Amino acid sequence: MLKKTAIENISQLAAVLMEKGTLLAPVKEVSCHNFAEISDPQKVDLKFYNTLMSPKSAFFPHREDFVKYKVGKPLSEAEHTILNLKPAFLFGVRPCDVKSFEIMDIHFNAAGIIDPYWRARREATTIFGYAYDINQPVDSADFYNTLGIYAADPEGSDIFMVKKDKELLLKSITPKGEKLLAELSALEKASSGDEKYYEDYIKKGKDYKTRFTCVDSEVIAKKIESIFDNTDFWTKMSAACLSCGICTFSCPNCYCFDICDDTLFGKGTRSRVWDACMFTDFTLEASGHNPRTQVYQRLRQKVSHKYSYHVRKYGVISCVGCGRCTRQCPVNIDIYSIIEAALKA
Amino acid sequence: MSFEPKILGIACNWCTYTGADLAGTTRLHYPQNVRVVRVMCSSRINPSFIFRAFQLGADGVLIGGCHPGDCHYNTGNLYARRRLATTKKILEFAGLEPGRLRVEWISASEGNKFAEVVEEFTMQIKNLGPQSKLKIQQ
Amino acid sequence: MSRIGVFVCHCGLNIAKTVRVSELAEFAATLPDVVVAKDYKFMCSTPGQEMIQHDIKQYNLDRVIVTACSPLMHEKTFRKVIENAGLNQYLLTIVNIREQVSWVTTDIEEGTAKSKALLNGAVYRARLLAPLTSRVIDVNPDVMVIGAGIAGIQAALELANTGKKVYLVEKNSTIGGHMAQFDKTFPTLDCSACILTPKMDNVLQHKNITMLTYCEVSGVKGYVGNFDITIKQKARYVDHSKCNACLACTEKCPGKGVSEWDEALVKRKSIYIPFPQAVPQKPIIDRESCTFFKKGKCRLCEKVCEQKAIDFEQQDTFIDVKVGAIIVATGFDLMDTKPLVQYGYGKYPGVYNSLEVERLFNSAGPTSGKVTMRDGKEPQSIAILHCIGSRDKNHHEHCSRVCCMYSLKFAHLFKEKTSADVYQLYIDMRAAGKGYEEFYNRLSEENVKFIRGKGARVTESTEEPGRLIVEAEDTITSKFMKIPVDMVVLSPAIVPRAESKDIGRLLNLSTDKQGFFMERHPKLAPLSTMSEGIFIAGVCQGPKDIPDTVAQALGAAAEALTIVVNDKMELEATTAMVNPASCCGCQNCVRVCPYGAPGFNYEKRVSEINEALCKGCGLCASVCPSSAIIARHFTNEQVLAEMEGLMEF
Amino acid sequence: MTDFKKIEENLKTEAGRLLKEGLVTVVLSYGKGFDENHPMPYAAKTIADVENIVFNQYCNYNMARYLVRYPQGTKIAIAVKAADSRAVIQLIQEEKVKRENLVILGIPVQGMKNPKTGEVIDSKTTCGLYNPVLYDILLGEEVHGQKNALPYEVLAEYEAMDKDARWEFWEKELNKCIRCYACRKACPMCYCDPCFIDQSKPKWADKAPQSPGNMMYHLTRFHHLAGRCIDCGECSRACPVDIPLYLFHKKVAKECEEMFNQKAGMSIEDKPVLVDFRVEDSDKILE
Repeated sequence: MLKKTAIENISQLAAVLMEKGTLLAPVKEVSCHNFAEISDPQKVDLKFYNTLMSPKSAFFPHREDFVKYKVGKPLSEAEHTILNLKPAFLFGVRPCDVKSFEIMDIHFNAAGIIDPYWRARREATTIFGYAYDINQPVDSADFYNTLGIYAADPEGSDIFMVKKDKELLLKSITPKGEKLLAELSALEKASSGDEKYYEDYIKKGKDYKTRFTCVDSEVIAKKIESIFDNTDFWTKMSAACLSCGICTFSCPNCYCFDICDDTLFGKGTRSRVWDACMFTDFTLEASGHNPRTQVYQRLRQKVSHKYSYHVRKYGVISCVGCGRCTRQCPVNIDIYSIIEAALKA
Repeated sequence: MSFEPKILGIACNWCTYTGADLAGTTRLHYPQNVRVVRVMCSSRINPSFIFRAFQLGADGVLIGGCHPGDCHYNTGNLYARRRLATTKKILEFAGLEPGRLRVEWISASEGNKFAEVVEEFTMQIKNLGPQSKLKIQQ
Repeated sequence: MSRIGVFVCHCGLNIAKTVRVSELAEFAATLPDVVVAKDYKFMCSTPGQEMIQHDIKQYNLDRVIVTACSPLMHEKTFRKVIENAGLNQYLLTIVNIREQVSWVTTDIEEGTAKSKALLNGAVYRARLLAPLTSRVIDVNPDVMVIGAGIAGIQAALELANTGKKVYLVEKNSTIGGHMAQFDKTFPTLDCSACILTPKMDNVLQHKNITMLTYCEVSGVKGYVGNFDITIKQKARYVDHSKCNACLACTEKCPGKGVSEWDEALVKRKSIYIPFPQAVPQKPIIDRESCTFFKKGKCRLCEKVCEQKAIDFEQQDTFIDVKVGAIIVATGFDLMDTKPLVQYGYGKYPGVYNSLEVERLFNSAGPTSGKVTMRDGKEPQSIAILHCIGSRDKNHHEHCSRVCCMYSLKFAHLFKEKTSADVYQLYIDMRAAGKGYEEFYNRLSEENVKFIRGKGARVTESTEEPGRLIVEAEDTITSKFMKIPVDMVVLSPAIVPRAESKDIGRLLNLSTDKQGFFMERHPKLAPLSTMSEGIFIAGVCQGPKDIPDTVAQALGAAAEALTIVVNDKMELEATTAMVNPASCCGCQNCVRVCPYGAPGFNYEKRVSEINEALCKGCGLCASVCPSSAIIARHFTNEQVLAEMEGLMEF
Repeated sequence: MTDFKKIEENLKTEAGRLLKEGLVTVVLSYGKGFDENHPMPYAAKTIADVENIVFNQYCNYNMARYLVRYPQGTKIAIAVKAADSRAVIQLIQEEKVKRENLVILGIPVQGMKNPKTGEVIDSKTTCGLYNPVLYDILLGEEVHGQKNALPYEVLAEYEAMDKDARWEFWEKELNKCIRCYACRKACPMCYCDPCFIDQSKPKWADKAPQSPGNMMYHLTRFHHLAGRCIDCGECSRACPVDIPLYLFHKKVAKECEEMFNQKAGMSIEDKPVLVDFRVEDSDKILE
């Protein structure tokens, strides 16, 4: 099913979705866009390239409370956080970010460990993918093509959206999307011209080029493993790295967290809070020992995890080439360049 | 009910805490809003203690040390003076009422000054009303 | 999880009157980790202490909170109590609900509420306390006594007689202090010199006393048991190791200086000993008045000195000594009464202050003991004015304590030595000492005129030039009086020595409003100070008479002895330490520490604290940006937790 | 002013010479990034590395940040612009580096640009100086005749605000913080490892990016940098969510200068003001 709406009427669609549940969509902040829970439908803003932070927080919030307890009281009195979720709509997700959810599912929603919080949110959410605007220039930091993702990949979305001039075309991809789209009576029916435009757009998306290097996941995994001990290489790559956490926090695929107990006036909360392997205390052990004290070790870990260990363990690279880490890096460290260099090293 | 502020006092062991004891020994009555933490020297006060106190819901913070020149540790309060002055400027620029943090030099023999300062500061904080800016909302 | 016991003291009604103690104990029992909470009438009494010890065992307590009086009062007591029950003494927390709650409020609601908050803070803090081990240090067996008046002399002799080595430091060129200036002492009227000079000689002869006259303490480092003192030996320009005290030099000297000893009533030589019985009996040169120093020639003293002891090139030198304890006995000054223009001191030659009068009576004084005034005449009528500058809110609130008695003594001596009429103008006659009231009664019978009223003004008589008029209100008859007299004697306020401020600063002694050194506790530790190992005796602590001064000196000697009698001692364990894993190497601690305790290990790039030098102020911990410094017993966590507890309710 | 290309040439020449003569083992300057507009901080260690050195209008990094990374005693050449040189001075004061181990390559420059916004970096976000305060070799002509930039002018608007409005402003700004710590990591004076906020004993604040923790982190950091911040503005440029941290640092720097009569990073003889005191400091500063 394909439907459409004028972009200037997007707030009407937003209002309808808000009636049905929680709407998460890009809003304009001072100098960037970010996904946020919408309380005012007028705030939904699709004039963005990509959001500063990835949409992973929709399923994996920066802080997730698990248990509330009281100091000195038995464990049986502790309260576990139970999510009572309304249906949610994650609106305007770029194809590379949509892809990231699938990779993250491996960790939170696949055999082995099932994270009830991730799963509950994931299941409650309908994803509105949104193709990059192929009529605008690509950002120099992006390299999702390298990971086999294209500007207008509908895969993974429940509903996929492309921009047609001043209109937005919405195509249902999954049965969940189909059902929802059918319910959205505020939307107009698309014409056959729209159908064609949509199909062409998807095709043209393949020619909308980001940076690209031919990367075979097995090859790169092996290569990176082989240069593990090449300290010179990693030192050089990390010479500028400041060890801040912006690359990991903005990354759609980084999922490391820390379990924190915070108490105030005898009332405690146990929560999960994002952590970053670039922080010096990330690997600090209770004994005081820290196996990764050097910047190069930490950068090596990050790159190796995404491009080597993850491949070894799960068969896929844990990176979608969204370019956020490169764009946000205060010193312009570029993981794409590191991969290129690694292949040559 | 009228507003009864919670004030955190931090007093050095040698002067202000002893001075506060003297106020008691001489049975000077003053408002009971200040709860005193004893530290060895006013210089022990880490600026973060003060930020934390306000986060914990203190409506005011009163710091007492020896008079400059009379520090039990020679120069502790001279460092404290600079550090606390800077803390005050920071809180002020953040938008907290500057009157919520007060530093007083009260010697071991100034029980009456301790009582007076507590009385005055409590009034001042009552006039400022509850501190809700930094207080953690539970 | 801790097991905390809370023990709430009623202190009779001292606490229980304005704090509901049983409610406080019930409240404590509801707090997490508190396994037992009790209240009791007197927690510091033997049954109270035994209850705590019993409960420590019965409930297997690992933290004890005593909610009672100030920690400055009984922290040590209760530390002992829990230690004897097998708990580390630093696992005790005292909640001060007496001095800082019950005594400062009349409202039981307020008192109870604040006590709960304070107690809650203590529970938060107690959980995080750690057992600490006291440091044991070597103790230097020697003692330094600063000031060689009667207090210093007595303390020094007492200690020396026990076999301890004493350094007796005196800023003047002789020991003796004010007492050596007096003629008679009240109330017995025995001669001051007769009882003092034998002691001075004892000091000189004592093998255990190193007398350091004409010296000043210029630097103090270290701590109890191990003080490092730097003493400045001021240049005497006479080599005392050569001088044989023939005093030929003083005879020949043409220079004229002002005799400090005789309160500037006469001149003395420029090379001089202050008074005939001075100890040491060796002269010094007063640079200010010496002809050679002023004009570049003379050197008569050098010519007559057979010992070749005169040394015009002599410089100030510095002596370093190490001691285990210090007694401060720096004495007093009389308040300068010149600014009190209403009394005409310094303006009318007939107005004297009390020390000047002491010298007039003294047979070794400027008038050889004859009471004659500056004009050489014997006074026919004398007014003695009490409380000049003391008991006076405009100047010194305190009572100088000895003026009433010495004024009576003066009256007696005036009667004895002159035929003058003597008036006493007093506010109250304070004669609370052994034999004092009797002395007062005796004087009442000696035809001395007592007028209850403070001297208000001294003016010059317009009718009889040179005669003075004392104005006062007789508060018994409510009559305003004008008394014509020849001589007025002022009894100025007794104030601390001007230099005591510097000494206080060097030794970290607090002073009270008047500048007298503060004792650790006004009743229970009157000779100790807040600085461990430093004791005070005599008038530097507050005005007192000779018997009290001597008693304090003996007490201070005993206190000092309790320290130096042992070769080891325990120090508070509340020092700071560096967690090297967190140290960022900024060296802030090294920069700020007044004691040089932190040092930087350049190899490891971290700071390290020499705990022997650390006094536990915690400054380093607060300037440490990475929270690497742990100020034991006042750690960041402990302070933050206590704050949280205090702010909860 | 000497143009960027010329400065780049001079930088390469001096770097090459210093490395060749063995006077230094590393030259801290700027190098190629993934494209022209994205240069990176660069550590040249060999003569071959010198070719990678670049200097253009986007080379705004404060290289002093990297000094503490090298073991004590390493002979380092460092390229510094005006504010950067103040950071070097401050680090010398704090004994994190020794003057004799440094060859300071001064760059007098104006018109540097923020690569994210394209805005010219001026006294609004930095100390406004054009010429390095301390250097051994100057890589261009000193900039003169420029309008005297006043670094604290930008504060007037905020100082004039009502305190409640100012609180609202800062609460909103600081609550944006995602606790990535790029600010402290870009800061040349934030060399603590661990930072107080990473401590678990005590845990000064929550790790989550929420108001209490954010406030504790930033207010304390402002205090830690009081009298030490040299106003290079790198914290604000590193911040992914554009918190105007420079404003607060400027305010604290201004207050410290007024109270203690000393400007951070101007003389290697100075002592950081908050680990120093003067007996004659006035109690007025506490009012």
